[in-house]
Amino acid sequence: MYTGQVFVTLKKAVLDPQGDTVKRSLHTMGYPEVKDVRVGKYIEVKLDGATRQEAEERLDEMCRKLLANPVIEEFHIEIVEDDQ
Amino acid sequence: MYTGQVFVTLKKAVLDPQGDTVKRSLHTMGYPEVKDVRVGKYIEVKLDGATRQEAEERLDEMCRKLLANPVIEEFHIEIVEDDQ
Amino acid sequence: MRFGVVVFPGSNCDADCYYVIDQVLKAPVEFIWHKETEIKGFDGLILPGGFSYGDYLRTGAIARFSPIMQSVSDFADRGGLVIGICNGFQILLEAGLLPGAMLRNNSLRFSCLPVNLKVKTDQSAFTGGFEADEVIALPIAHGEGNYYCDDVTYQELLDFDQIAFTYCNKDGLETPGANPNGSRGNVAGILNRERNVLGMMPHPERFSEGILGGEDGARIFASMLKSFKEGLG
Amino acid sequence: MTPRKPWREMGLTDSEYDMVLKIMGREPNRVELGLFAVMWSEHCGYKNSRPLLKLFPTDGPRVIEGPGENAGVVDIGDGQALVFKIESHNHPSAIEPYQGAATGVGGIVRDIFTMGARPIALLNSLRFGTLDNERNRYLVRGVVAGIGDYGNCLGIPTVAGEVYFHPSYEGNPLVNAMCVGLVNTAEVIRAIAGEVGKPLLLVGAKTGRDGIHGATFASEELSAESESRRPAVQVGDPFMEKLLMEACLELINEDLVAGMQDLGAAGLTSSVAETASKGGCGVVIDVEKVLRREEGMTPYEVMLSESQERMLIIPREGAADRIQEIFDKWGLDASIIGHITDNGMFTIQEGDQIVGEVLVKALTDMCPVYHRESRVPDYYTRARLFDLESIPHELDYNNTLCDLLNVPSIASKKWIYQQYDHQIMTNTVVVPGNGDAAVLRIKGTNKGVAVTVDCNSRICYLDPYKGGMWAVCEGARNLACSGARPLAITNCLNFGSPEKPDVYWQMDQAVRGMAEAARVLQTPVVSGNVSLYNETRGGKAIYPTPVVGMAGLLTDVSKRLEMAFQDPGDYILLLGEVRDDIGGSEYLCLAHGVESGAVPDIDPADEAKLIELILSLNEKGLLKSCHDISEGGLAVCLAESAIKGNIGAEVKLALEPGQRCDGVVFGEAPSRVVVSASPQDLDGISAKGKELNVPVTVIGKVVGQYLEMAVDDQVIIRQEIGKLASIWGRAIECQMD
Ligand SMILES: Nc1ncnc2c1ncn2[C@@H]1O[C@H](COP(=O)(O)OP(=O)(O)O)[C@@H](O)[C@H]1O
Ligand SMILES: [Mg+2]
Repeated sequence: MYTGQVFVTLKKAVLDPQGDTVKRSLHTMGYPEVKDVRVGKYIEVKLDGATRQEAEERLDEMCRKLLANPVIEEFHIEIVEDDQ
Repeated sequence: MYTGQVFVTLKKAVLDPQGDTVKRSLHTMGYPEVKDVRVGKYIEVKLDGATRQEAEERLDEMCRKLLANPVIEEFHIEIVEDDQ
Repeated sequence: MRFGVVVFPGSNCDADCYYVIDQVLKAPVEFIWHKETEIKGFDGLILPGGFSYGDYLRTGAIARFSPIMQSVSDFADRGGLVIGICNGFQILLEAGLLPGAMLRNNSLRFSCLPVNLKVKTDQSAFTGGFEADEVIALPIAHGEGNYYCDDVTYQELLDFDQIAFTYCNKDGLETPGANPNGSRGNVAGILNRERNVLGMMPHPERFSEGILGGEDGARIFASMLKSFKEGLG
Repeated sequence: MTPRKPWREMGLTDSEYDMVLKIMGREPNRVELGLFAVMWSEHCGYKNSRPLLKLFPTDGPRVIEGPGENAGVVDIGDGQALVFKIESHNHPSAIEPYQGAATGVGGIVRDIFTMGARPIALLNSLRFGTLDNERNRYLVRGVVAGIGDYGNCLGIPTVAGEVYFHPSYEGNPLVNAMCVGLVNTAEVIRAIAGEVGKPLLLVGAKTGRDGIHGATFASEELSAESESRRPAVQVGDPFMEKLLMEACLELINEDLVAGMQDLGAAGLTSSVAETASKGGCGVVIDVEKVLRREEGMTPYEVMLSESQERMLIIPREGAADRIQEIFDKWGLDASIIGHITDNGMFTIQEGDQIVGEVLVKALTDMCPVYHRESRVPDYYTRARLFDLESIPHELDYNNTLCDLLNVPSIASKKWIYQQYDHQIMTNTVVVPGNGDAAVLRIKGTNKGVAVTVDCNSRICYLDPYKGGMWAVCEGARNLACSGARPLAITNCLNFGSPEKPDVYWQMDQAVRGMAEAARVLQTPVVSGNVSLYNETRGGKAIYPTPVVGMAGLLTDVSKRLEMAFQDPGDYILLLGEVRDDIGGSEYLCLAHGVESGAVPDIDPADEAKLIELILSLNEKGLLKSCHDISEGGLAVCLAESAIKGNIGAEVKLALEPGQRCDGVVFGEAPSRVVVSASPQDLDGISAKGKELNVPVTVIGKVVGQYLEMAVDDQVIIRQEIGKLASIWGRAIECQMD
């Protein structure tokens, strides 16, 4: 069994209304040191696979098809093998 | 300048309808190997700080106050110093 | 002209669209369950609003993998008329039948209110019954209607006259204040290059009877009917 | 060392435990004790409120189903009925506003479609502390988003509601959700268990450890300790609910079910016990058959879980296969978890082993009932004796009007209702903000229904008896102002701890007042809910808040009324008396910092006459707008009609000897409405007023772009409508954004 960690973030060029709102709130809450906030997704996928590489390839495919939208998002995967 | 990576996940016992729905749809899309999906947030915060430790402490505070909802969520922080 | 209303799990404006076609337009209409793999005997498709698959992950992201979507795409390729309303628009974007993507409203809140729209083109089956630049009123109800596309795509939309509706004030000006969600160029609805697929965030089915506050919506469906009949003639 | 008393942790008292011992004839095990604890909680057992609920009139020619079912059912003719109920989700919303409010909506919607009805409208009644505090703003944001997102996703329009901000709700907000459904009278489903041997089907979400002991939790004051014992918060899944709703309605449509019961507070325990109790039978459940989300759940946890979006179904003979097909179509999991028996016992098995067995009736009918001690509180006596003449008469009317329009409880609620889809289903013909009640058309007929929720809790606090009447009268008046005849009531009794004599007195008085008004107005109570122990950390009870939800009928929906003034030259009339009472008004609180004084007199018989007058005038087509006088008094009422119509008004009033000017302008005496009408209809209106014995006074004209009010020929208010509109329209937005 593997655990895939998928990070989905908005592309640089895409405005992030949620991130901007969070930044503004942090400023009013007394955190002026915050320069930028971007809000993305963190998806944890538990999956079987013959090998780590296979699991990673399959997960990459899932990301390209479903988990991220290439028009606005980028993604990044990390995969670890779970202890038995 | 530091970049804080904040991972916000639902507590284990809390229902994740979004994750369940994504899992089901991955199954119908031909990924039966997926055993579990949990959807959380990935927040990137750029912030100033005198030291790495200070930045981390402040970010931790922000998470407890705003970025995560302690009633249903847990969070985890990683912080890196940006290159000049 | 025979209409089909595609029903995904979580669609919730399906019955409203059906009602308008059936009771206001008096045209034949049927529901099409998303697990169907064939679209036969229909001349126009409506992808209705709602929260297909709960809008989980991203709006429209999961629905676009429903079995029916391949046939919707084939139907559009054959030149069939397809209108996606609200969630239907989001599904068409995810499916790549229309360019761009949807972001959350810049208010971060769901917004339900009547808005003014400018009809940007009368050169389509959906807008043929309007004057170009006419100002009409329709309600919106969405949390993610903040239309995004990159510069190249936006220029193409302009160059090929693909923008069907924009948000405007009552004088027809496309001001930031008239934009309810932050969408690029105040875009409220777009056409594909072939002009037979329309996606729009406002709900024409909700303003199709005077008793509900407006009738401009019915004109969109009526345009479809008229253009279909002319196409046959 | 004191011996452990596990029943106390579960919320049972020592004497209740003794009753359990007597009923069982032995010591209950943990599972059995858990069943008693949740079923005997106030939330499920109504042990403190049952004697009071008996006071409500519950019968009437249109009542098909009164209290006792999942929701009340009222005949609206043509073989159709309305099904409605209101329910609280106060405590969960205080902890997790978004999910608390969302699951509150989910719960009430299930109550409606459990009856076989298609939900057609949602309403909500909300109370928060004041908006100057960030925690309260957080609660408002979360609750409103939670209500909106859930209803929006289900595709049920949220068409009406009320929101008040007052310090007494600090730390204990109120979130009451009401749902209205439409059903063919012949298809009403009752939660009755079928014959022996019939299977019980559990369908919908998988069971997890959510909200175990939620019912008990809802029946205690919030404290640091209760928060630490807090179970996993229930998360709503509106998508699942939508599938469940469509599937269940399909089952009913094909007549496949013998009985149906939603799982709400106390989960499987309460829904199984209530079904068996109503059917007068027994039941066996195997907890192993319950599909789970989490591993290692004990029978106790399975029985008490409050996981959302689940239903219990008893299929008709031979319908099992078709039912399975329908669930498959909607992608829902279902499993047979047990069956009906004839021994009257609630038997819980884990596989072959019996892990608990209790008499069904012990859980439902033998729940203790408490007649609590009642005492007239000192504040009440003081309020009645308060000398209102000590309040200065002089004031700046222009500023006061602007200040009143800026009070969040009075200001436009646009910021809130725009987050609710209020038009889906294409029936909403009077949308939020435009009328005193929302009006929905009924497709395929000429009919319309009007719905509203109301409660003025300041009035209820100062005088709970009058306050109870007030809420009922205001609800009925709001319906009439939309052109609808009031039919029936649902209610949610939100109070503090009934164990406090002052609070119990408030409950008792309020219920008596509501019951009396409901009797006079012939609007029986067909359903409701009770939420007690609403107290803040300091142990202070909230203002008594008996929220009244009401539904009314328009036989001709084209005759619906809104509040906006229409055409220049129309006359403005006051139906009801010119009164000057200021006791308990928003004006008194805002301008003088006083929440006291004798509450204005109220007589439901006057209200009944007023309603008859409005309805008969409207029937003849004589009214162009109608709006009742409530918070902020006549001035605010006029301002709202003017703002909505975007047109001014000139109003002239004359004081009777001894009347206070501020009271006439800002007083909130009940049973009064402001209407506008064409000049040629004045005589007809006056004549009808005489006939029905309701005072009718022409007070002004619709004209220009200013609201101008003159009293005894002196202009005291002159304000541009655009300015008033911007104050009133932006007051909440300004504080929230
Ligand atoms: N204040 C009230 N007025 C009238 N009926 C009430 C009131 N409170 C509860 N009831 C009735 O008592 C019954 C049980 O209510 P409740 O436990 O809330 O039902 P459910 O378990 O379906 O949520 C219902 O029929 C409800 O209408
Ligand atoms: Mg129920």
